[in-house]
Amino acid sequence: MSDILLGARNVSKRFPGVLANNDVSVHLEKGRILALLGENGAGKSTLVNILFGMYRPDEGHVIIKGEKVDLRGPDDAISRGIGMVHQHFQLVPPMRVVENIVLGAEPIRRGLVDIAEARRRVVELSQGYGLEIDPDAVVEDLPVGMQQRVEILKALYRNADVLIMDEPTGVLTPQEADHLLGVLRELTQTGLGVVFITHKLREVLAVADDIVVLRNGEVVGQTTPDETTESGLAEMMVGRSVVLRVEKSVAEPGDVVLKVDKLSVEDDRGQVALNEVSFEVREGEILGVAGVEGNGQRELVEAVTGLRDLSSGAMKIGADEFTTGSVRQISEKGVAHIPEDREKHGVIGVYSLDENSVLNRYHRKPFSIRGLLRRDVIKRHAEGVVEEFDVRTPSTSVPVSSLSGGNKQKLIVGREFSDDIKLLIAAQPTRGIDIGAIEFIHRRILEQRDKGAAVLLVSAELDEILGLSDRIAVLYDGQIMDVVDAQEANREKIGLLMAGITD
Amino acid sequence: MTSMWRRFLALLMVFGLLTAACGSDSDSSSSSSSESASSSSSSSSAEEEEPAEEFKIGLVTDTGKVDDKAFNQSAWEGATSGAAQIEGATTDYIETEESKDYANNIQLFLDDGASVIITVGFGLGEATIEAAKANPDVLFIGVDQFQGEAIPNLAGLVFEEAKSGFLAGALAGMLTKSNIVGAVLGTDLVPPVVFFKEGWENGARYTNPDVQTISTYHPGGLDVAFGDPEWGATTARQALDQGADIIFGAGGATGNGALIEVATEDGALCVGVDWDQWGTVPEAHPCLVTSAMKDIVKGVSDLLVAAKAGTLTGGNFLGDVDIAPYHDFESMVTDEMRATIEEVRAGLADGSINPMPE
Amino acid sequence: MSRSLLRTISIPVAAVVIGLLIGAVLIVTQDASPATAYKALLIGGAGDSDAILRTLQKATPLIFGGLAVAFAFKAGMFNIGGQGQLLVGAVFAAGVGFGIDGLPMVVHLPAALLAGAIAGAIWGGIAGGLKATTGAHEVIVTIMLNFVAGNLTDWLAANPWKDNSGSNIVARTPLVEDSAVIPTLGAVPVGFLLAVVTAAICWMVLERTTFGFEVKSVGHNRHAADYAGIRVGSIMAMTMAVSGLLAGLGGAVESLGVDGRFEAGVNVGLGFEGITIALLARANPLGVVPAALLVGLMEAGAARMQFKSGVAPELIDVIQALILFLVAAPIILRWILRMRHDSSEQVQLGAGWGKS
Amino acid sequence: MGQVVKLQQKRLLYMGLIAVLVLIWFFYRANGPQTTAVLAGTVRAATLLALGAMCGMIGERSGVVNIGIEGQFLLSAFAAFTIASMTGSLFMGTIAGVGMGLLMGWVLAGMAVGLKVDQIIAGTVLNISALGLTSFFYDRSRSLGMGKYTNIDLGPLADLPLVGTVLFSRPPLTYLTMALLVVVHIALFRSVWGMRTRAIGEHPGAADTVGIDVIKLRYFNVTIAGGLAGLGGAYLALEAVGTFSRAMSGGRGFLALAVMIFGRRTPFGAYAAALFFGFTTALQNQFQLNSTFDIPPQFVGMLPFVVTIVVVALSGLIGSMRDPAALGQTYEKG
Repeated sequence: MSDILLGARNVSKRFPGVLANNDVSVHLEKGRILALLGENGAGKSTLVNILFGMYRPDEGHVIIKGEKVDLRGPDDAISRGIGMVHQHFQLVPPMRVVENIVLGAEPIRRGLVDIAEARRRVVELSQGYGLEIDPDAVVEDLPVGMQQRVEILKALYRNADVLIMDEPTGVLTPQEADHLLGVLRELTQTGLGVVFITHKLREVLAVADDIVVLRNGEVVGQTTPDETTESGLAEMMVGRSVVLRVEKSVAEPGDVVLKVDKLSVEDDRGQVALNEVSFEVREGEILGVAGVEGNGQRELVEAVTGLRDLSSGAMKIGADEFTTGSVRQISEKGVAHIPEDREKHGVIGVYSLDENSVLNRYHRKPFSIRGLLRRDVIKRHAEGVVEEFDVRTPSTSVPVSSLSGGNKQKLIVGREFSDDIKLLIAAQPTRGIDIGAIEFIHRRILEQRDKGAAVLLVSAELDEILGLSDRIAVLYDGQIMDVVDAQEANREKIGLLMAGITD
Repeated sequence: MTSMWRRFLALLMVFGLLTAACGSDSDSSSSSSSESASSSSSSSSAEEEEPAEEFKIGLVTDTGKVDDKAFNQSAWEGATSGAAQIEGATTDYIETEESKDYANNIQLFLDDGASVIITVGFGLGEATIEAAKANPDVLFIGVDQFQGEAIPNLAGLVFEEAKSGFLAGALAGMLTKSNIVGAVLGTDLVPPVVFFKEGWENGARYTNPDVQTISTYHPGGLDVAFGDPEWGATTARQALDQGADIIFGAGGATGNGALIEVATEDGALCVGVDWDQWGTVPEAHPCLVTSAMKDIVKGVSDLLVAAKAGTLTGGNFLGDVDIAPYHDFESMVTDEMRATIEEVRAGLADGSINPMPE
Repeated sequence: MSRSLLRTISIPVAAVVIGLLIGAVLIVTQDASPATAYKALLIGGAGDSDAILRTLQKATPLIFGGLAVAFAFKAGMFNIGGQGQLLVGAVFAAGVGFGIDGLPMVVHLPAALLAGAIAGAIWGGIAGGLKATTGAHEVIVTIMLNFVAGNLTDWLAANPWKDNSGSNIVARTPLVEDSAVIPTLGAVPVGFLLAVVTAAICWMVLERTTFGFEVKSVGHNRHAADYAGIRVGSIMAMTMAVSGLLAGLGGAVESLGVDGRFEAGVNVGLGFEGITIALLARANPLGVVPAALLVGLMEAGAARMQFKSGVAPELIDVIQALILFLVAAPIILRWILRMRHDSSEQVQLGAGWGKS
Repeated sequence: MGQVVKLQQKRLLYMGLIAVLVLIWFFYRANGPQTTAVLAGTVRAATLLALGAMCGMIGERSGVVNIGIEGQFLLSAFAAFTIASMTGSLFMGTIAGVGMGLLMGWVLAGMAVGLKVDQIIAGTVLNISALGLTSFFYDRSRSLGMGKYTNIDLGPLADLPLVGTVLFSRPPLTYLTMALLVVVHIALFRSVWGMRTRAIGEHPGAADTVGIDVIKLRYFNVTIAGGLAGLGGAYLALEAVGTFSRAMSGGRGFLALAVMIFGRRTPFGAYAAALFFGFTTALQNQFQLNSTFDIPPQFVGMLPFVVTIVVVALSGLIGSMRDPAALGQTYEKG
């Protein structure tokens, strides 16, 4: 008991309509790494937010250093030595590294922030732990890996005894991820405890001392890496045996559908995001684009779908050439687009399923004639999509915001697949949805390929890329490092390319 | 749902009760309160013993308030002072919120059986003419309303602002030491302001050929030109900073802002407008040497007495224009200056001096 | 359906009732009787056919102004420039109204209305176009354009288009030709009917057309609209132009139907009241009509209220502010009325000066 | 990379500053009194805009848009005037003005932060309420018997040519405003409060995770900022004008917003922008005083507003300015 650095005892937490945590108990001991494993929606985030004082448990309590505590907020948790690195970095982008690290616990001299002292402490800390960083760099100019380092330093600056890492490797190359796992391992040597949240089985087995698996808000298993295997963990996570590999036939590529030639694009801040990228996608094949996020994938998808202007180069869809972006012209060529951020781009939350089912087709017959919408036709269409793509909803008249992430995604996929498509651009098509929905969407994408569509699949999940693609292009720093055949690809090879290393 | 509606109904009932409770005596209170609005200022006190035939005087302001320290207020004071000379007279006013309501507000007095209706400002000119034509039994007095064709029951009280401005300018021309006089004005969209300005500049040049006149109109639209004292003050200061030592502030709150600003400058003088602003802008006492007046109070009061006597005829009545007393600055105005002013006054009266040549 | 309708109107109705109650307290502080005052207000606004005519006349520009603001709301934009758009609409409608003669009414009146509408559309379109091309925030630009429009229309009325007939010294245009005057049917001005029809058309456009779908999509989620192939910039520019058109039409109806001409300074503040109306109507074009009627009635009756009870007409402004406050913050009313939460209650503009 | 741009911008700034000073010297040699008058008018017109801009800036830096500055000016001017005339003390009036500003700031915070009313609507409510309340309660018989704040000469500095009149012979609230520019600058960019304020405007979630109470800080900031607008109202009634009149703020609260944006939400930038707009006003007055052009005043009067539109459009095009990321958004925990 007294060795427990951080723990939850019989914790339950309810949200309207959901029991997010049900009688959950976990504990972390000094110098150990506890992995919390579970699908999206299994209750990991809720549990972590309770441990960090963001939520209050409805029942049960949190234990810190062997004592029952009633956390009043994150500041309370921080002052008790809990540090957290959030999945979405909690950094203020236009502020400097040193300011971000000391924010909320600033050294003060004569009433003002003592930046010199802050800088001194940050340098001392970063050297002490071997986490080198330029304290005066502006955070938004830093690569993602460095931003994560700032987050870790932020926790260490506050004398954290426990580091909670929420999905820390999603934004890293496999090599960077391995490095991070090494860093965490080293940190535990100094007595630090780490809570490591992930849905990646491989990492769990590689780094954890203890493993807790959550499903539907409950603890469904406690184990250690020695006692289990990847498939064992997967079964615990999902509650049934799962096929980890997607079954697929051999591709039969046809004519070139999408041809991208020396394409250059700028990002929102006017920096070069894609630098003379060239590739092509053929009928009946899936070209996977791998890479650590932020290396130009988003800009690539936006350029190809017409959301972003090209700064130079050309692209051809079928026989038509495009140089300036026009979403509508491109989509009229039979291009479907599953957007990366479904809340931001894919749906309009206050709109009904009806309206969302024609979000980018409302202007066409039969949904409207001479500028007038035909509500009845739209409704029938929506009902068809809901039926065919198994969207769980009480009615098509309810606002889409009431659906779960997986159902929203199925609606989007259904909408995009309801036409004959020549080219499918799928960006992170399974992000943040449950395994059942993932399998469903994967099957549908393969179906489209087999029907002869060309598919450009962009994903940060290397497993997804490796599982679905026929060929794999790796983006690094706005350039394609290489395009490899899926048969010749493996995790290590792609990982090196993702880090920008070529032989 | 039900609990919500219960609450809602309760609220409605509270409101209804309130209405009912006060409503029982609503008729009496309506008349008494309308009287209370007027009795405070009317003459009802003195000759109440003999309830002679009622002589209701109604006043409709231009957009603005009856205590605006400007022409609405002077017309109102004229109405009350006229009423004081008339047995059984009552006065009441309506403040116009929006210029589209002129006709409606006149109609309210007509419905109330008013004997005389005073409308203030040239903006009401048209509405007044229409009402006068439609109601030949009621007398109308239109302040600042020039009558193109005479209507028997409508008297237009008009003023030659240029003469008033000329007199003030003539005094300023003699008082200035720097030979620079400034004017901070409402807007050139309103002709009386232009007349004041032209008269002021010509008057100053009449007594002082070397004088430099610097004048500025408010640059904004009609909706802000008379209500921007900050601009008036800043502009007055700008004129002072480049040597002006007498400033004429003409344009409602905008002009008043100028006067108050000049008051903070040692040795500088200011000139008010419309009526003796000594009484309305006490903040300007340190500088207020005089005001370019048009005597609306006397004009309205005289016309009311004439109306009661049955001698009021249609057409235009020229009200008095003059400059106000010098108050604290009596000693500053020398006998020589006074003589010149008298000379100018006479010249303006007999037409030998034209305040606005061209 | 009726249930949701009840819910929709319960907030504004409650706001009005509470606003009037607080107004009653203010009346008491002025040593007057609320019953007398409100009775006079009601009679002044709806007591006879003249009063009703006045109320409808007052409500007409409020409907147009409210529609202008509400329409822009739908695309997530805030048109605070109704005043300027109304002024240019009023002056150009009057310009066509008096400047051309010899046309039959069926040509002249629509032409004059159109002139006002187009002037308003251009004035609003400037703000929308700048927003779409440079990211200049429409709130700042429309505020500035209000000042510019005030000066411009004053100058037109005082100089090139001034009425030089007779003894006129006022900065105003000549009366419009009879063929450009909007008639009145009994107690109902045709301009009011036009406003009601316009409100219905606005509703139709927003709910039943692809353009309306695009406008609302931009308003709800600009990024998703972009993804759906909607040209967000041009929709924003067009929305502001439509918004300006509505306000300009309001000005045109005012010149052609109420004043008979354009006169400097007589339309002060009319454009701003559209904001109150739109919020009271929760940005619903159909709700704009009753909201405008309510405010129009209060304004039409204010003078009688002062006449009968001595209460200053500014009380109406205070009550309006109170109602606006209560409608904008429905949580206060919910707390008072113990109503359940309804997320659709809050009007959100997605504020900020952002360019995205 | 960003450093180079910054250096270039700095160099440009200094060059511009020197050019302006040279121009001023040139004009001063040509016509001393007029140059002095125009510049003094410039500084004077800038004071209110600077106070309003600082109010808006503190709000926006913390993520809250405030378009109610106009109403805050007006109601604070009313309170300042009323109390000053009742007590006979300008100081008490100033305190009352600031107090009313704080109160209105708190109300705005209550609506926009607490009740999560759309921020633009909340500001509009303030504006409309202020106009109605001041008209309804204004008692015209009041006046400031003791006069308004007058100039205080700063010793021998006030006798210097040009700058003596323009900068060192000013009334007290103007000096206070200049001092506040420095104070707000230091507070915003050097103090703990400023760092946290900027953080909650950019990324309230991040601030929350390090234990900063976003809601509380926004409440505090919007309220304090209201105090600055309240000082602006007191300045308007007790120093600039010396009385109260209906709608006397005349749209300056909105101009202050434009000034704030043009000044990139920094106190000195805003002051520079305020001086620029003050200059356009003083210049158009001077054109009229000198009868320089024979253009109707209506057209000269458009100058400041047209310039604002051009500037706002241009600064959007150049893309030099970026809004705080969380501007206009309500913050919900978790």
